[in-house]
Order: sequence, then structure tokens, then C-alpha cells
Amino acid sequence: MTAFGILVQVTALLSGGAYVLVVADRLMSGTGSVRTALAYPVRRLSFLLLQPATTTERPDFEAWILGPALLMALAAVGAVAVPIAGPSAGGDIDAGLVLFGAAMLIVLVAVFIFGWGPNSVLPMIGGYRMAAMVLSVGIPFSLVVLTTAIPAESLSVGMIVEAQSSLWFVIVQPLGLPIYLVTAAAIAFWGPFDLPEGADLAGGVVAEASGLRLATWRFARAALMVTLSLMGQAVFLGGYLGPVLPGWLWTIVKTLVLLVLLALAGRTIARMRVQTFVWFGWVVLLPLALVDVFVSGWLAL
Amino acid sequence: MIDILLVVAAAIFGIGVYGALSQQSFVMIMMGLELMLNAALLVAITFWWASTGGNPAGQLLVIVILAVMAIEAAIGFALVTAVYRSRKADITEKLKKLRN
Amino acid sequence: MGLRARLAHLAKTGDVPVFVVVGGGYRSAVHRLRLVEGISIVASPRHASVLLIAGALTNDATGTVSHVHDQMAGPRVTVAWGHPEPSVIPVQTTVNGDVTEVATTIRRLFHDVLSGAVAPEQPLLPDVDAVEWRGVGPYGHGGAGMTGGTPYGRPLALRAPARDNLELDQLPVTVGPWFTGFPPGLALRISLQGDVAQAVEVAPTNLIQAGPAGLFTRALSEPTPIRDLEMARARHHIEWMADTLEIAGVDRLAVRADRIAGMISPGEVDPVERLVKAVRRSLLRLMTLRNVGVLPGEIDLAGLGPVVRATGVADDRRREEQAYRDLGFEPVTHSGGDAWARFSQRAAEAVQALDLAGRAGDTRAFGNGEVEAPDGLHRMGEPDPANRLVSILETVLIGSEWGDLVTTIQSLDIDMETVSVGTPAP
Amino acid sequence: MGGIGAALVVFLAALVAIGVAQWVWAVTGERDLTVPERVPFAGGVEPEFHAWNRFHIRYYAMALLFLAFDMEMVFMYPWAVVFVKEGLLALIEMLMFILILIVGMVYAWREKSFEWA
Amino acid sequence: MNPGPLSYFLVSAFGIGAVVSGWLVFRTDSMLRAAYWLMVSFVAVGAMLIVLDAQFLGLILILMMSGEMTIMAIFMILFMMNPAGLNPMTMVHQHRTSIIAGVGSFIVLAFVGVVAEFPDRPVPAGNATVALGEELLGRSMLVFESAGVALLAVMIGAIAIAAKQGRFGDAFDGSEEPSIDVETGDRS
Repeated sequence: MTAFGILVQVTALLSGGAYVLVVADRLMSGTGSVRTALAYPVRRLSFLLLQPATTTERPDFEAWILGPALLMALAAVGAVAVPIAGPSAGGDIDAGLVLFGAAMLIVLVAVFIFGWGPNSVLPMIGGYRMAAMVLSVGIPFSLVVLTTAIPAESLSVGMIVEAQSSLWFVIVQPLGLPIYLVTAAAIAFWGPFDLPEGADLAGGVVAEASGLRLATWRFARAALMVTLSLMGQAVFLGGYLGPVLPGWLWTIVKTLVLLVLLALAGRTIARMRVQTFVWFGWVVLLPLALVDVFVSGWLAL
Repeated sequence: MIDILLVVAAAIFGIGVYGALSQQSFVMIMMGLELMLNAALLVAITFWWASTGGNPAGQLLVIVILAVMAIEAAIGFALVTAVYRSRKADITEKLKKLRN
Repeated sequence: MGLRARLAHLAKTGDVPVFVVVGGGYRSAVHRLRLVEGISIVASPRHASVLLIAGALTNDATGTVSHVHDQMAGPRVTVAWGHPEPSVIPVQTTVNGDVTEVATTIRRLFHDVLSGAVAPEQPLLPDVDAVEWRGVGPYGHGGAGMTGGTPYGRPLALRAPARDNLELDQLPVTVGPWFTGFPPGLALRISLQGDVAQAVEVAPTNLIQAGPAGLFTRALSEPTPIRDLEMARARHHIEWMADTLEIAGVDRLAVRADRIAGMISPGEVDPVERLVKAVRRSLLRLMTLRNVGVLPGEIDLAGLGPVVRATGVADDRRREEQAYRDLGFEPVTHSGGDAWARFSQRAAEAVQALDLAGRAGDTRAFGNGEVEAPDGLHRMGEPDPANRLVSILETVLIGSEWGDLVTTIQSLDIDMETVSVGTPAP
Repeated sequence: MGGIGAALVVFLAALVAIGVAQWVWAVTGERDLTVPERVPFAGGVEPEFHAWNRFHIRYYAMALLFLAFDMEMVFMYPWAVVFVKEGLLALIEMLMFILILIVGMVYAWREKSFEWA
Repeated sequence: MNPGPLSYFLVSAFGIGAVVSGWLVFRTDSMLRAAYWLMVSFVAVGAMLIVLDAQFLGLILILMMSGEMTIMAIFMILFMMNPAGLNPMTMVHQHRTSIIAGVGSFIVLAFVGVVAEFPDRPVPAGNATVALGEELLGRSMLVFESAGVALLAVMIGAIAIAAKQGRFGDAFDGSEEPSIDVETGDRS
């Protein structure tokens, strides 16, 4: 597949997934019917495109613009690492897992500069909260993803999917998927871990953003969630493997399952305190991830 | 190709030397050091790629440089914090003045 | 149809982002507005298109409301709801009806401003710099030296000693009165070091004009049916729970609480109990409230209602009322004195109130100058408990991380209607 | 170049598309804003100072811990690939790693590095 | 070794990017920008590594540096006066000497690089990551082990140095020295 083909594929996948996520989130939020929820993304986007620009007194103009652009670019790059339809169809990257891990760590940079940009205190605190969060869960996140490479003997996501042809890693590595979902929600600052955008900060990093800036940021975050679900299903749920249906359809179905799961958790679990979160990341998630590495390694021998 | 790579590495190293020598603040000096290590890393991989026939020791050297960077950064920041805490100084001149 | 018109056509059927400035007597009404489909109450004016001034404000509020108005991204429209004429700032429309009416008005104005039938409002404040800085200084940016002057119109934050010996900058910032994390009308000048409050000072404000005397105020002078009192208490506590849940990020349950608050009936405790169970499942205790906002022992909490009862003290004026004793009333208490204890306390009191209201019949209580209101003991001629809650903020908030600070303030249930602090800022 | 080249193309395409759109939007839309419209939001009161300051993070010790942990992670990537091939040796190696990480974590926990000062 | 024109183009483009962003590190007043310009420089070098068939190392460099540079930014904002550079400033000393040293080392190294002849033994095809893993668990086991232990020492040392004072008790009581008691040593 050419680079252009991959670009089109990733765009379609992320836009579609983002649409589903926004609709699901709207449905979970407690007000409104299914019909309004289905129309919600389009109407909301139309409004934001019409909204006039705002700025602050002395923003870091470039950093503020780069934030959403970088977040979107990282979500897209992460998605390239995952094969959609079958082996080597999505571009086989030998070190796909590392590419994905690097992209997800740089999300911190995007959120941090987006919070720093407006020179306003609430967004800035939001950016620093993101730093605390990613520095706490970065290691468990990388560890559980890396663990799937052990039985596959490769860092290529395609090879990892192929290694699941007999049994999905969600069964072989039972701790993997739960830890992955928790840390993924934190990296996408979603659900109970939306500390950088918390209501106690009047929106945090987006408190000063309006119009197109808000629209691109929201879209990029939804795309990031899609990318994280996409990788989650590839390394734990067997990716494109499955009976009867074509591979790409399996990928989409499994991605949507994880997306809806995350959307549900986001609206039903209370937001965690940042101090509790740091403790939770290091003292709970990290040892669990190490247990996961050990047990999976033991079983793989 | 090697020429381009080595000139680039030399340029990064030169900037690193300039930064490490000229900057007053501790953290900026560390940035200069990191740039110098960055150049070293590029040189290491250039030779690995061109002249060693794929000897994995070349790759290992890169990882060791990375580890050195991490150690330098961690201990550097820790020292800056400790110095700041005890002397309220964040630039080198202030430290000298305080010592006298 | 051009692109703009097409977008406007799509957008005007969507949610209306509303920023609400809540004045006297309208907190409950805003809870009901949140349930209306198609109205979305936002936390920052940068996301809003409609500014809703609900309830009465004093003239001192003009400055802060104008600031919020100008900070709105727009296209701007302002609606006043139950807000007496002349308004603190110029408004498009004044509504005095119920929730449905104001929602319809907001939606209509949103339609009109998007389709161009109504011109969006212009900024209210004059376009002048607060400080002369343009062209000043060596680079014309207003600054002097490395940290001096007023670069781009404001000075830089100053150094101050910190809790852990690192002497870094301290940033004094005044937050409120219309910051949605705080009770409406409360403004705090917080000296932040990073995200931790180093010092807290209640900013002098007197912005909210008290609404018409409520049920509990009337109960000071005349015996009032227990049934009405307890229903009002239950509604108050459930709405407070909705606020807490909203700030904790569980919007789904917040909406549910608001819905329950609108349709409670005497004796029917089931919906509330189920809500509390759902709250437990949302891990609110573990995630957000546990060990947050513990009040130091030296503070005198007597008469502060649920706040003192959440520390395990059965301090309740209702115990001394014969009518309540006849109903077998015994105050509920919780131990711990943290935000979770206060949440459980209010949840239990809401259930208890509904139960009492179901059994009370037509008996009346109070009327002798003292009454146990949802926020504590009210005495004739004395300031409300909220005044004391505001005065303890300056000590209990020191050293809190920002999120804990907001959680603590929310957990104390402060109503600024009857509070005035110092002389209002010019 | 294969997949990694595609990743570069996708990265640049997304960065440029979103970046340019926002840049045009901001440059054209921000011109006419008045001074009060630019005041940062903190609830209706104008800020006294610039928000940018020496932001005192409370988790600096944890940040340093992360640096070292991250480096340990770098070693684990090539190790994971050859794990099955190397067998028992790799397992022992892994135990050492886990030990190091746990010791580091426990020390930091004991030193209260995960708490706000 | 026969790189195509695309490789030449990419290496040159990333090379220029790495040098320019490295230079900008010392040209900007904002500490955030300085840290992230350094990160851009590292990412550009990482991209060059990827072009040179060291895909894993290039990506790992990017992964490491993104984390490290955010920490760098956080610490720079923590300790530098006027971290956003709202007032332009230059905090340099021995400027002329530094420039001479910088330019001098560039000329010398570039000269050596251009003039010297290196043996032409390019990387064979195959998975470099597997080779690296085998190296780590084989011949270079000692490097691997000592790096691991060194990093543990860094973890403990950095925390001990950075967070030595003021952990117990708040500013109003005055801080006290932490009690480093014997049982710590026994436990770890």
C-alpha cells in the first residue's frame, strides 16, 4: 500500500472512530435521545467552526497552535503502526511497538504545550497534571504493550497479531488488557483520568480554547482514543484474526468494543485526585505490570 | 553520505560546546552536554552503519550513550535541586560568589 | 446557501453552550435548567455563546459580569432570568417565567444570532490597557531588566519561601466569583506555588442579592409543617450531591441526582438510596473524596449542621423540637470529618428527611427564633452559618492541591447569598 | 522506506493540516479582539500577574525516578524480542530487572516521592 | 552500501533540522521552547538513525528523549527566573571564548570526518534488533547488568539528593532532617 493509501485509510478510520466515540460519550452523559446523539458531532462541529476566535493577552502563539496539531499527528502515527486488514497491509514497521510507544509518550508534550500556551493559570495547572499522570503510568503502559512482544518474538505489530492465531493474548496475559485500558485512558486523559481537563479547572487545558482550536483539540483527543483502542485490540484481542468476516471488519468491530468500553467507564467512574493517581500508577499499576511481564514470560518459555 | 553525517555531527557537537561553555545556568549547561552526546550518538551509528559490518556492539554503544544521558540528566537535576535548596542559586556565578 | 449559512443551519439545532452567572434564589432553578435537552451549561465563557444571568445581583457585580461577558467567545447574547431591571449589564431579553420559558428564549436567541437575525453583542469594557506598557522599556515590551517592569501589561510573579524549602515563585491569583468550581459569588485570592495553595484569602465581595426569604427563614418566626421543611432539606441535599458529582466528573449521576431532586415525594426514599448505591459504584470515595478536606480539630464547628455531624457529633437543633421527638427523630452522624463523610452525611440526611416528611403528617415545628436548616443552625438576628464556613476557608485550604481545594470548598456547601465579606472591590 | 516512511508522511500531513488551519483561523480572527476580551479567565476578576512563573512541581523526585525507569525500559525492548530464544537466561535477567525496579519503586515510596510536599 | 537519492535527501533534511533546532536551543528566551527545540534536535537525529537502517535505535531515541525533554522543560521552568522569557535576556559568560571553542571544534571534527577514510563494511540485511538482543544477553551481558545496577543507583541517588530536606512537616513548623534509620538498609 502506498503512503497516500495509508493516509486515506488512517484518516477514515480515525474520523469514523472519533464520530462513534463522541456519539457514545454523548449517550452516556445522561441527557438526550439517540437521535440527537447521532447528530451531535456534526452540529457541534458546525457551531465550533462558526465560533469567533479568542486569544489571551500574551499567549505562546506557536505552542498553543502546535498542541492540537501535534496531538492529531501523534494519534495518526500511532494508528499507522497497526495492521488493519491483514499481515503487511497497513505497512509493516519492524519496530512498530516502539513507534507507537514513542508517539504515546509525546502526547505529554502536546498536552503540556497546549496548557502552557495561553498564559493562564487554569490551563497551566492542567498541563502540569498531565505531566504527573504520564510520568506515573508511562512505564506500566510501555511494559504491558512490550509484554505482548515476548511470545511473538518481534516488535512488529503484524507479527504480534499473527502470534495470536491459536489464542488471543487477552487470555494468555490476563493482566495485560485491564492495565492497558487503565493506562490508555490516562494517556488519552479520558474518563476517570481527565485531570488535565477537569471540571475543577473549568476545563483545564481547554479553558481558554474556543472555536476551531477547541474543535481540533477534541477531534485529536477522540482520534487518540481510537488509536489506543486500535492498538489494544491488535495486541490483546487478535486484531484482524477472526472467522467468517473479513479481517478489516474484525479490526473495526474489536476497536469499537474497546472504544465503547472506555466511553462507558469515562462517564461512570469519578475523577481521580492527581496525588492518588501518582501513587496508584507507581505503587499499584507498576508492580502489576511487572507481574504481568514475569508471568507472561514464564508462560512463553 | 558519511561526510554529510559526520559534518552534521560535528556541527551539533560545536553547538553543544558553545552552549556548555557560554551558558550561566546549570540546566542550560546540561543542554549543551546533551547536544554533545547527541552528536556522539550520531557518529556511533554512522560508523556502525558504514564500517563495522553490522557489529551489534555499535548499537550497544548507542544504548550506552543513551544511558549516560539519562544518568547525567537525573543526577544533574537532582544536584541542581539540592544546590538551589541550600544556596538559592541557579547560575554558576552566584555559586562562586557564595563560596567566597 | 453559502458555507456559513449551511454551518449555521446545522449548528442552531445543536446544543446551546450557556455560561450561567447564578444570583440570589436561583441555584435550584439552574439545576432544573441543566436537565433541559439542548442546553449545555459550560464551565468557561470561552466555550459559551449565551450568557445567562439567573437571579438577582448587586450593582457591585457589574465589573465581574462584564469581564465574563467579554471573555465569551460568542457569538454573544445575554439573557437575564428573574433578574430585576435595570440589569447589571445590558441584556437582550429578560425572562421571568419558569425553566421551559427560559430554555425556549435561549434557544430562540441562539437561532437568531447564528442566522444573523440578531447582531451579536459587542464587548462592554473599554479597549484600553490596564497598565501603560506599549513602547515602554528597552524592547518596547513594557519590561525592565530580567524580571522587572510590566512586560505585556502585567508584572511577573514574585519569589516566596515554600513548604519544602525550595524558594520559588508564588503566584497570587484571584479565582471566582463566577468560577464554576466554587459556589457562585465566592472569590478567593489564592497564592499558588505550583498547584498548591500557599495562602488563601477570601476576596471582599458582596455580589449576590438575597432572593425572597426561603422556607427555613420563615420557620424562624412561625411554626412550619415538618413535611415542607424536610422536603426542602432533601431537595437541597440532593442538588448539592449533583454539584459534587458534576465536579467529580460523573455527569451521568449528576443529571440523575438533578432529576431525582425535581420529583421527590414524601416517604419515597428508594430513588435516593439507589442513587447513593450508584455513587458508591462510581468509586467517588476512593477516587476523589477520601481524606480530603479534613477539618482541623481546633476549629469550632458547633451549629454547622452536616459539617459538624460528619465529624461524629450529634449536633442538631431538631432534637430539641417536641414534634421531631415524637417522630422518633435521632440525628445521623458519620465519622472522619473528610469530604466523603460529609457526602455520606448529606446523602443519609436526604434519605432521613424524605422518611420524616412521609411520616410527619401535618405537624409543625420551630418558629421560636432557631431553626436547623440544611447548612446548619440559623438563629434570628444572627449571621447564617455560611459566614462561618467562609471564615474557616482561609485556614483549612492552606496546603491543598488545586483539585482538593475545589473539592473541600464544594464539600462545605457554602451559599454566598447571605454572606458579605469586607468592603466590595471598586 | 516501507511503513515507517508512511508514518512520516501521515505525521507531517496531520501536523501541517491541523496546524495551518488553526494558524489561519487565529491570525485572521484575533486581530480585532479588544483588551478585555483577551484577559485570561479565572472567574471574572482580572489577573494581577502573568500566569507563567517558576511552577513549583511537587513531584520532581518522581520525575527523576521516571528518567531512570525509562532507561531501564530501553533495555527491555531488545531483550523481549530474544526472550523465547534465550530461555532461562532471559528469565533470570528479567528477575533481576524486576528486582531493580521494585527496589527503586519501594525506596521512592518510602521517601514519599509520590506525595505532594 | 548504496543509499538512494531519497536517503540522501532525508539525511540532509533531518541533518539541517537537527543543527538548526540545536542552535535555536540557545537562541530562545523561553525555557519551554529551549527544552523542546532540544527535543526536536534529538528527534531529527532519531529520524536520521531510522534512515540509516537503525530503526529500533532511532525510535528508542525519540521515545527516551520525549520523556527526558519534558522533564527538562519542567525543571528549567522550575529553576529559571522569568521562565517564559517575557523579558528578553541573555545569560551567558565568556561568550567570545565559547564561540571560538564551538566553531573550532566544529571545523576540526568536520575536517577529520571529511578527510579521513573509513572502511566500507555496511550493515548486512537482517533484523538489527534481534542482533542487539542477542548481544545484550550474550557477549555484552556485563554492560547490560552494570547499566541496570547503575540506574538503580541513580534512582536512589537522585531521590536522596533532590528530596533530602523538608519532606516532613510543613513550612510553619520548620522542616526537620529525615530519619535515615538502620532498618532501611536492612530492608533494601
